This record gives sequence, structure tokens and C-alpha cells, in this order.
Amino acid sequence: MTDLLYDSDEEALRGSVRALLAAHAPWQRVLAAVDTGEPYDAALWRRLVDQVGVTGLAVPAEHGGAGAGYREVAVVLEELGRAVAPVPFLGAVVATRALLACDGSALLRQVAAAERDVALAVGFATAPDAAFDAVTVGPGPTLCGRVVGVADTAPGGLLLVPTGDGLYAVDAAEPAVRTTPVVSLDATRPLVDIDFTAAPARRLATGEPAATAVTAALTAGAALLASEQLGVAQWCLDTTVAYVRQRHQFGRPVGSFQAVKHRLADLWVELTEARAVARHAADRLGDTGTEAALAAALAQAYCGPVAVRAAEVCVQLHGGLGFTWEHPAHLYLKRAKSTAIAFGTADRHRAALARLVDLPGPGTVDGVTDRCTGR
Amino acid sequence: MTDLLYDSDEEALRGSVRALLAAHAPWQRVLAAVDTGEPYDAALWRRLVDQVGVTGLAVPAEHGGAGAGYREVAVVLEELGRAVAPVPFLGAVVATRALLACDGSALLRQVAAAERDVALAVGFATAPDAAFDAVTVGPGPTLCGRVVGVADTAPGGLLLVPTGDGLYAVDAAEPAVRTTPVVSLDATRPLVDIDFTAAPARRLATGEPAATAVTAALTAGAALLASEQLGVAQWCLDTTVAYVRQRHQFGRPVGSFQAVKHRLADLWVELTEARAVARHAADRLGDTGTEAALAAALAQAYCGPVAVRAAEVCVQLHGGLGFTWEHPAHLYLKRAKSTAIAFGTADRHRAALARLVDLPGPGTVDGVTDRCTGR
Amino acid sequence: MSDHTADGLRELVATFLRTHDPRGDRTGFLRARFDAGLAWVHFPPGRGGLGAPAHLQAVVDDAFAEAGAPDNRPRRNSIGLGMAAPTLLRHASEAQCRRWLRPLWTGEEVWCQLFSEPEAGSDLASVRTRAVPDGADWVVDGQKVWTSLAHLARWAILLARTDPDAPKHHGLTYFVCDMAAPGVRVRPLRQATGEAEFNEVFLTGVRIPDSHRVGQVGHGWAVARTTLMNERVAIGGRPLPREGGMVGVLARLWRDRPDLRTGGLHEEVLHAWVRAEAARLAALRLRQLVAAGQPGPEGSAVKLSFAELSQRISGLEVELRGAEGLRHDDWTMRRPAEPDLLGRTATYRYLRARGNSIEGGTSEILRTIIAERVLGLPAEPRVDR
Amino acid sequence: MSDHTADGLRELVATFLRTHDPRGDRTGFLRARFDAGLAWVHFPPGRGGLGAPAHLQAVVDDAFAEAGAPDNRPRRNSIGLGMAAPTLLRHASEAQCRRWLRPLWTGEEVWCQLFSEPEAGSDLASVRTRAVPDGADWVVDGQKVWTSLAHLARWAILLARTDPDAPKHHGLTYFVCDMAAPGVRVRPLRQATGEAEFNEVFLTGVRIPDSHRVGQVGHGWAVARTTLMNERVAIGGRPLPREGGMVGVLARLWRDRPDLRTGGLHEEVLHAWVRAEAARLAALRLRQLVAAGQPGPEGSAVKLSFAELSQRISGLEVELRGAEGLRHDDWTMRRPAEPDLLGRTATYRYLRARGNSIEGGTSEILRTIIAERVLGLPAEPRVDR
Repeated sequence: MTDLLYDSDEEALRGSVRALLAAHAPWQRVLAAVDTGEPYDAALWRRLVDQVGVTGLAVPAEHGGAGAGYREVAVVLEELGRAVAPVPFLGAVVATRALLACDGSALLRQVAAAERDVALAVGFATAPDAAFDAVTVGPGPTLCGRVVGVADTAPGGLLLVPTGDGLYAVDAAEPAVRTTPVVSLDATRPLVDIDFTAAPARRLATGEPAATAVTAALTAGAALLASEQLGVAQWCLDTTVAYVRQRHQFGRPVGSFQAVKHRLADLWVELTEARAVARHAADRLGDTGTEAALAAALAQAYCGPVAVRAAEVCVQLHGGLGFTWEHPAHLYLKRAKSTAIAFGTADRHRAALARLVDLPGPGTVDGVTDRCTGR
Repeated sequence: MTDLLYDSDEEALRGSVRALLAAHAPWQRVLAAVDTGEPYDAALWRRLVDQVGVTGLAVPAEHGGAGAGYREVAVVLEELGRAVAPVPFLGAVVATRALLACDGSALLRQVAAAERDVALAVGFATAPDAAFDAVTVGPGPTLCGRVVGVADTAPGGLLLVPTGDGLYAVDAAEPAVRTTPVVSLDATRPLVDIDFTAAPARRLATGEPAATAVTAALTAGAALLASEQLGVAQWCLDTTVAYVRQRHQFGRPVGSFQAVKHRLADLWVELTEARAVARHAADRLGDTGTEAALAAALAQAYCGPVAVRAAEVCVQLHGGLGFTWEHPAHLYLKRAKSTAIAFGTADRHRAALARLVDLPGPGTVDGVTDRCTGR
Repeated sequence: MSDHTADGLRELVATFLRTHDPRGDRTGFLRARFDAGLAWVHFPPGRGGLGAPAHLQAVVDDAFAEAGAPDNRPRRNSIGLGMAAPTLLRHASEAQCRRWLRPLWTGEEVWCQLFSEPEAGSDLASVRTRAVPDGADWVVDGQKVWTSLAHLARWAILLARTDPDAPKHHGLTYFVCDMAAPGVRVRPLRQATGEAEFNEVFLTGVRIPDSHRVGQVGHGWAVARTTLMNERVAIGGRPLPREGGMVGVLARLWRDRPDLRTGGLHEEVLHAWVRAEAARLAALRLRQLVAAGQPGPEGSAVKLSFAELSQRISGLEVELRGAEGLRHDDWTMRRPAEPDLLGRTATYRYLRARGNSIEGGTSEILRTIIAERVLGLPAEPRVDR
Repeated sequence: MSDHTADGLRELVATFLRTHDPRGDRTGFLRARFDAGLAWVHFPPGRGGLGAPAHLQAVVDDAFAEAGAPDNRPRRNSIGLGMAAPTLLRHASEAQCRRWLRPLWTGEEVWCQLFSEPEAGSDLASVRTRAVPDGADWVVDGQKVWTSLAHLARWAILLARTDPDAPKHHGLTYFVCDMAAPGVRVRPLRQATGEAEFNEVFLTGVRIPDSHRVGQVGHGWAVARTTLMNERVAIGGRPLPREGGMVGVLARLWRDRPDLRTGGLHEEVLHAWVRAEAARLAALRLRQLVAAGQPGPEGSAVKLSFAELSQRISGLEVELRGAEGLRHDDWTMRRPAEPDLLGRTATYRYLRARGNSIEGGTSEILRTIIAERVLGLPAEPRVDR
């Protein structure tokens, strides 16, 4: 049976990540970085890698990892979401999942040891059931094509590129790889467009194994993103509760007004459910078969909208203050809204659920006519 | 431009209907009738016909009617909804609209003068875009088949029966017509199943004119039902407001609690919009072309759910009292929920709007794949 | 203590079954099971339990069920088992526990609850039913409402005002009332579904011996809070499997009836499925927290979501059925011991579900409790103390 | 009076145009139009109007627009035209009206509003900015916030506390503040969109002559209510055609981009379309009521729905765009006079729309106003008077 709790190791991991983020990534620093146009915090990323070993968490010991698992990765993501921390962890986890599925042993060891950054070269909006035809393979092999809106790439990092006929590794530093920054809605998670013009590549897998590896990676992304969303939502709830407790209007704390209380109670209920859903998704990632896909689809169908609502409530209940650039609420709103698109929007995941749990849509538009004749 | 107000004639009409209903159809009487299994109030219907002339309102003067129009009919329906009055007015209006469209001049005169009750023999759930194949035509002509869930029929009345090849009139008193009462969700609006076993019929129209007449009738039903729904919702709001003003809990009127106030404010906003939508639908019924269909589809897409929410809020804010048989709230809840299905559910009307205003659905499931590749 | 492991308890049940025939006399078997401490294992020894952790109850129940043993018909005595018993355990005297707990647990005596009043509603502490001392008895007059099982019950837990001059939370006392006593009149309360699950109870000069008082005079609110707390805890039943509740009815209907499907309703069905599965996982997580000895406030979330989902799903089912959704099965008055949510029509489910956000604490009250006790938001200015 | 018909007004405009070239000097033309009473026809004669019914303004505006006459750039001076002018008309002296109304209407002088304060928020009456009498002047100290157009404005309407000992609604006075006066400092207030539509305004020893006081000392709240009432009335602009607002952007995107369509988003687009059309018809009905001389409270409904719809529709548009919805256009700080809701990216619309339920009265305050003033529900217990 699925284990939806946090064990003591996981709580200890949470504690060290939270302490590190509190010390080195307060929101003031995150916001300042957004204004510099250098959103990723390389120093912070280095600390997480060196002090917590985040890149090796989900890598088995035989490949040089910590052999922990996705439940632990999820806890780290909760904390990163809670801090809107500008580090490329999620992308690294996703790409590492692809490597794990296609036996990239030597690469895995480098990645687990954080000797190389790695990212999957697909748009951040890509759902697990997507098809890949943006990049084509030429002789060499070399890759040609354009992938837009990729998250979590690093200048000298490795790009794993899905194509119609397999999965390829490309060095982002190659001259035939041109990376163009995008003005992203979530400035704490920069996106790039990538052009491959006959970029030399190394084939990692082809055919079914390649497709399986990419699907597994994107499924892990969808499942684990729910924990980041949970962290975002939790920050929004906590911050709003703290604010309405101290903010007075009409001679009373704003938090004593019943409509405010009930809205926050409803949000707490949603968070309670989102936590169970996100834990479930992380827990099931170890499964093979459809359970992992189902739990991931549920996670994105449920947790994405909860995070968005939490951020919207946060802005609203902070009044004008929550709408200012100087208050961090907008960072969470932008993060939440972006993650609601990442790895596929909620409606797309509902459609995936419809297939997975056998709740098919109407066959044809005419097929529904009968009910209205009263027969 | 559409006229969304009530003119003084309409307000006068409302006044006389409301006074009549207050005197002769208080809710206690309606509830008592439900328990007797004789839900329709024949005496009340007679009064409405004789004193207000409701059956002739939308019939032109040359056919013996009052030559008023659907705006006036809508006002009467608002009041009937407000009283959950058990009279077959809506069905009569719908059937009369069909007769008007296919030149049933002699019949029209009888109907306008209320010498005969008339109903369209289609299920109450039938949407304007439905097809009709439940009844087939034999030599004579005679009709065979079964129509289920028909509202507003009268024992000696006339049935207008749409078939695959035309519209027919059948006398409900014919031995070859068997009418079986249904236990209906809304006991104030009885439904019947009707079996035709070679019932002698008179052809009123065939082909396109017949189809047009039936569509026009059902469009009128969908459009005008919105006014009944508005009346139901208005009663629910008014009654709930009155209740929470006097009911005390925790030493305060329940209506002074902010969450209660805000919920009722939201309901009032919805009612404000539903009134505009319902008036628009009634006003546009005079139009030819798609404007009437569009306004009717909008009316059922919007007003049905508003009435259901209003009735649900009414039950909830009355607490246990609103859940008892002795309080009239359940009559409104059942009426609201039934009307949300009548003439087609909201989702069906949204689908109709999609066609009417050119917002088509996705062509194929695969057609949406591209967006997720980030291209 | 080795009994307090799953294996230890299984062994105890096996031993018990060697000397008690599960196919024999039902009452005798249940009484013996109570006396062996295998009724509710977290109760203390001598009161039907073993002082074991509550989550091990499932182990015992499973072992008895496997052996084909009779159960105590828990749904027929939900108030007694779920609310009266934990209250008695905490607040009643030794003699009272001896008298009442065993026949309560075996189902020989059904219990009901006389708390709600027409004027009190959500403001439970404002009860007006009076209890006046008269010799060794109390004489009770008043009217109670929303009493399920009153027509079947032998005993009632009763909250009455014994000091009308004290502040409203301080003038209450908690009693056990004999439903067979003279002056107790039970009248069915018909509800929107047409049936009468509940009752009004009129108390006219009802004499209750002081020995049936639970807790001190004037401490009734504190005792009643134990009862209410237990009402709000999501107990009973096993964890639901996926599609285990009302959403399963909807999903099966969708699968079985392609003729009913539309694109719009498809989205609503999927939304409902997602919300129901999220709520199910949250309830499962609550169980895991309780089992791990970390009970949290998630029970309130479970009850709120259950009410909202049952209403939304049943409403959606009525619409999905379309023409069939206009038809009900029967409006005649019935007297069910519990609602038949899965056996009757969609319209019945829809109407009955409206009560879910009212009974056992309205959703509004629950939200306020969550806001104040879980989130720590300040109370509203009070005008009634 | 024959002027007060549509035909009469068209005739007046035609006569005016015979002697005033609409292509000539803009300011001169607008001044003359004001002097002819054709500025705001429902204002009294001598103050830019004719005392005609307000709904006839559209006739005059149409006639001038047809002739190619310059308008007074109403969106650039929305506070002046929509809020300051009606307040001055009702509460200011003859001399004050003479000084301020004409250049306000012609757009020569832009106005802003100094009401909101960081601590006051929705509780506007709790302003702390102090005005202390000093000879024939008042000396003002304090901080205001959410001031749009402050960087462009010549004048501000200002609410300040003149009696700190009076109950909070009774210690306020209403002034007109010269934004060019020494001690007025305007600082841009950057918002979630990255731009700065609004400002913080710091007032340090600002001298305001007593002749710039509007209404009596201590009556500022009553004067401010006129301003706020006008803020909440949905004025300006023509009635929207179907798909006239943000929903049109969404609908056109849906039509133009079949590649973005999914079944789930189809339902959401249809829901949004239905709600937007219902809100549009309600706004149209409000106009018809006003035109028929039966103004109702529906304006509050219109503002509430507008905020909710703009948020929902823009949020949906971002999702519908999918990968494109992850991209913004520009985060650099800009200083727009008004938000560019239809010209920029979906992400901009989404972020800017969050302000719609905060600015000009939060949606929470509006709901309370509806509940109390329209539905007659009782006020909450007040602890601040």
C-alpha cells in the first residue's frame, strides 16, 4: 500500500534543505536576482549539490548515487517550491531519470556526482504522452532542429535530445548548439530556445527503449512537480495566514473576518488533499506499469490548480501589498502559473486519466443525441 | 437593440399573477397537493386562464389571442416559478408555439381560448436540436410508439406528436393512447409516459416545416424556462435573506456572518445576470434566424445552473429546517434541478452555443499533440 | 505487552475462537467477546478492551470476520458506538460503564443523541431543554430534533440546561435518558427525500435518576465536547478502494452508458473523479497518521470534502442521466435506520446528500473550526457570552 | 425644454460646429465646447452642462465624434472626470468650480486621488495623514499609496485627518492638493507586472490654502463617499458588443489556433464565454435602467463580475497557449498612464487582472456592500467606532 507519510530521514532531509535555503536563498535575494537577469543562483545550486547531494538522491548506489529515492527528491522539491529557489534541480532529476532508463552508466556517474549538469531538451510544457519531431537526425549522427522553452539548462551542460528515432546526448557547449534566452513568466526558472544545426550527438537509445526512457522521465517530472507545487501552495497559505493574523482593518485582525477564514479553511483542505496526492505520486514512481502514470496524471490534474489558487488567494488577501513587485507573492504566483503548464496542463492530464481509468469521452458528437429524445 | 427591462404593462401583469397565486396557491397548498398524488391544481389553472388569459398571451389577435408576446409570457413564468405553481402553462406555451409555426389556425383559436389543453408529446428533457424517431407513422395516418417523461399533458387534451416524417395531432382521450404517470423528481410538475398503439392522428405538417415548428417550439421552451428558473432563484434568494435576517445563532443574526453575506451577495450577482439573460432570451424569441436560438442556448447554459445553486444555497442556509419536508425549500430544489434537465442540460446548450458562435471543439484527439512538443 | 502487537492479537482471537462457536448464539458470542477484551481493543480491560493501540482493532475485526463470526451490526448503533461509548468511557462512573457499555457494544441496546434543538441549530451550547432537580431525580422538559434512531433506541445521551442563570456554556449538564420513560414522545421528522430518518423528541416531565447523570452538574458542555469530537472524527469502515464511494456509481454509469456521454459532462466526470481520488488519498493519509500515532486535524478536511463531493457527484449523476434524472422512485414516507445511498435512484442520492453539509456540524461550522483551531486565525468578536 | 431631447442636442452640436472648427486649435475648441454646456450635459449650465439627462451625453459625444472633433482624452484623466468632477460639482464652492472644472474637463489639468494609505487599505476611513491649520493654510504630513496618474497630475483630491480625537469617520476633511507644491514627492510603485502604473506619494509639510478645502472641516468622509460612489458606478465607454472585452481575445485565439484546442479547454472556453455574455447583458441592462431613470445597484454586480471574469479568462488564455503561456514579453519597469490589457501578452493580462479585485474597492468589500445595502443583511458587530 502506498505510504503517504514522511519518515524521519525525509524530515531530516527537509530540515537541512530548509536551513540551507533560509540562510542562502531568502526571497529578497531571489527577487534581486530576477532584476539582474541572472536568475539562476549558481552558488546556491553548488551548496545543494555539495552539502545535500541532491543530484545523487535518486541514483542507485551502483551508479554513484545515494540510492535514496523519489520520495526524498519530492521532499527537496517541496522545500525548493516553498522558497521559489532558482536552481535547476527538477530538470536534473528528470534528465537523470531518462539516463537511468537507458543505461547511461558512465554519464549517470558524472551526473550523480554533479560533475556535469544535465537537462532533457524538450519544452517545459511537454506532457508525458507527447510525440517528438522537432529535431531530426542526420549522418554522424548529427541533430538539426529547434526546441523551444527548455528549462534548467546549464551553459556547459549535457542535453538529452529526444527525436523521432531515438534519444541523443549533445554537449550544450558545441558551436552547432545555439541557446537563446527567453523572457519567461516565471523569471526564477529561466527558459531557453535551442537550435541544433548539425550538432554532433551520441545515440543513447533508439526505438521503444528511447521512447520509454523519455516517457519515464516526463512522468517523473509530472509526478515530482506536484511536490514543488505543494511547497509553493504551503508557502502561500502560511504567509497569508500570518499576514491576516497581524493585519488590522476596521479595528479587527483581517483574519477574524469569516469570509477570509472560510476561504483559508477551504485552501487548507485543498492542501491537505494535495499533500496526499503528491506523496502518492512520489511513492508510486518506483512502480512499473500504469500506476506511476496514473498517480502522475492525478498529481498534475490536482496539484497544479491548487498551487495556482493558493497563489491567487495569497495575492488577493494581501490586498494592494500582494500586488507590488516588492512583496514576494508575485514570484509564487508566476511560479505556480508556470508549473500549471509544465509537463502538460491539468486538462491534458485529465485526458490521460480518462484513458488510464477507462472513462472515455463521447465517441462522436451525434452519439449523444438519443438521450434528448427521452428514450 | 434588445430591451431587457420590464415595461409597465408587464409589471401590471406580474402584479395580477402574483396576487392570484398568493391567494390561491400558497406553498402549503402546493405541498399538500404533492402528498395527495394530484399535483396539478385544475382550479388554479382555470383561474389563470379565465382571469389572466395566460393561454392566449402569445397568440396573435387574428387567431383569437391577446397578441401580447413572449416577454409577457416570461413574466408570468417568473411568477409561476416563484410559487412553484403546479399548472401546465409552460407546456401549453411550447405546444402553442408549434401550432403557430404550422398554421393550425382552428386549433390555435381553441387553444388560445383555453377550450382545449395542448401539449407537445416529447420528453421534458428534449433539447431543441433533438431528433425524433420514437413514434412511427402508419396508414390512416395512425401513430405507434412510446414517448417517455412528457410534462404538462391533460387527460382530455390534445397531443402534438413529432415523428420522423412530420408533426401530428392526437387526442389524448383516444383508447389507443395510453398514459402512465411517472414518479417525477419535481412532484409539482407531473410527467407521463405515453404509448401510442395505432392511434388515429391528424397530420399538421411534414418535412422541413414540421421540423422547423418543433425546433421553434423547443427553442421557445428553452428560452422561456429561463424566466421560470429566474423566479425559482428569486424566491430562494428572498426567502433565504429573510430567514437569515431573523434567525439568530451565537447571539447574532445568521445574516450578519460574513461568509453568509458574501455567499448571498454572490448569488445576487448571479441573479442580476440571470435576469438580463432571461429577458434577452424572451425578447429575442420574436427574431428569426440564429439570434433566438443563441439567446435560448445562452439562457439554458446560464440560468439553469443559477437556479440550482440558489435552491442549494437556500437549503444549506436554512440548516436542518431547509432539509425537512415541512419547509418548502425542497419543492424549489426539485423544481430547479428538474428544469436544469428540461429542454436539454446546460452542457448540451453550451455545445449548441459552440456551433452558433463558432467555437468548435478539437477535431481529433491527436490534433492537440503538437502544443506539447513546444512547437 | 505482547498482546499489543498484531500477531499477539491474532493469537488471542484464535484462542477465543477455540472455546466460542462463531456460529452459535449471537448475543452470547458477542458478550463473551466483550468480556474477553476483544470488543474495542483500545478500551481498558474490563470495559471491553485491552488498552491496545486503536489501529490494531482492524486486525481483530479481520480475524473475527475470517472466522465467520457475527458482528455487532455497527451501522444500526452508530451513535452508541461512535459517540456515546467514548464519552461514557471518559466521563462516566465505574457503575455506569458497567451498566451500559456491554449491551451497547453487543447491539442489545441501541443509543441515540438528544442534543440538537429547533432554536439551537449550529449553536449547540444554546440548548433550552430544562432539567430541574426533584429529590433523587431530575425532571426534564423540552424539545429535541434531528434525532436519528430515536424510534429504535433504548438510551439517549442528553444535554440539558440545569442552570438558566449561568453563562450559556456553564449551565449545562449531561444525562443518559431512558427512551422508554414516561413523557418521552418520538415523532418522525420527514425530510426532503420523503422518508424520515430522523425524529423530533418531546420530553415532558421526564424523570431521570441522578445516577444517570454523566459528569458533574454544570459540566455538560465539556462532556458534550467529547461526544462532538468523536462525531467529527472520521471513523468506521475500512479505507475505501479507488472508486469506492459515490464516484464509483458515477464512473460505472459512464462506462455502462455510452449513450449518455457528452463532451461537457466528460470534463465534469473527470473533475469529479480527480477530486474524489484526492479526497480518498487524504482520508487514507489521515488513517496512516492515526496508525502512526500522529493524529492530525485532517478529519475535518475529510468531512468537508465528503459533503461537497457527495453533493457534486450526485448532482452530476442526475444531469448525466438526463431524461431518467427527472424520475424518482418513491416519495412515500419510509423509516430507514440509515440512508440507502447506493441502492436507490440518483435523485434520492442527490436529495439526501444535501444533508451531508448540515448534519454532524455544518460545513460553515467546520470551516470556522479549521480556521481557528488548525490555522490559528482569531475568533470573531463574540456577542453571546 | 427642447434642448433636453436627443434631437435638440444634435441641433445644438450642429449649431456649435458651424462656428467652431473641429480641426482647429484643440484646447480652444474644447474650452468653447465646455462653455457651450456641451461638455457633460447633465452638469448645470455654467459648469459645462445644460442640466440635461445623463444618458443624452452619448448623443452629444456621437455627434462630435462624427464631425471629427477632438475628444478630451478621457482615459488619461479618468480620476478627474470620473471622480473629482462629480465630487466638486456636489460639494465645492462656486469659485472652486469655476477654477477647476473647465481645465479638468478639457484635459489641460490631470487629476489624481490621494485617499489610500499603506495602513488603511480597505478601511479607507482610517487614514492617518494629518492636516494641521496654520494661518490661512493647512499643513499636511503623511503618506499615500496606489495613486495612479500622480506623476502626470496637476491636482489631487486628498482626504486627511484634521481631528485625531474625533471618532474615525468624523475627524476627516477633504482638500484639493496642488501636486506641484513643495513637499509633495511622487515615487513609482512597481507592481507584479513589472511596470509602475501607480505611485506612492509622500507629503511633507505641504501647505494647502484653506480656500482649497472642499466641504466643511470634519465632513471629509461625506465628501469622500461621493467620490467613492462614483468610483463604483460603471461609467465611461460605450456598451460592449458581444465578445467585446477580454473574452474576445480568448475566442479569437480559439478560432485562430486549432492546434491549441483540447476537449477540456473547450469546456472552459465555453463556460467563460457564457459567463462573459451574461455579464455583458447585465451591464447592458444596467445602462437601460439608468437611461430609464431607474438606476439600480447592479453596478456592484458588474464590477464584481468584471474582476472575476478578467482573472478567469486571462488565466485560461495563459493555459490555452500552453508552451507560449510560459513566455512573457518584458519585465522592465515602465510608466504607463493606463494598463494595456489587450496589447500585450496573455501573461501580462493574467498578472494585471489580479489587481481588478483589489483596486477601486476589493471584491470582499463589494460583497459586503451588496449584502448590507442591497439585500439588507445586518452589519457585523463593529469594534472600531
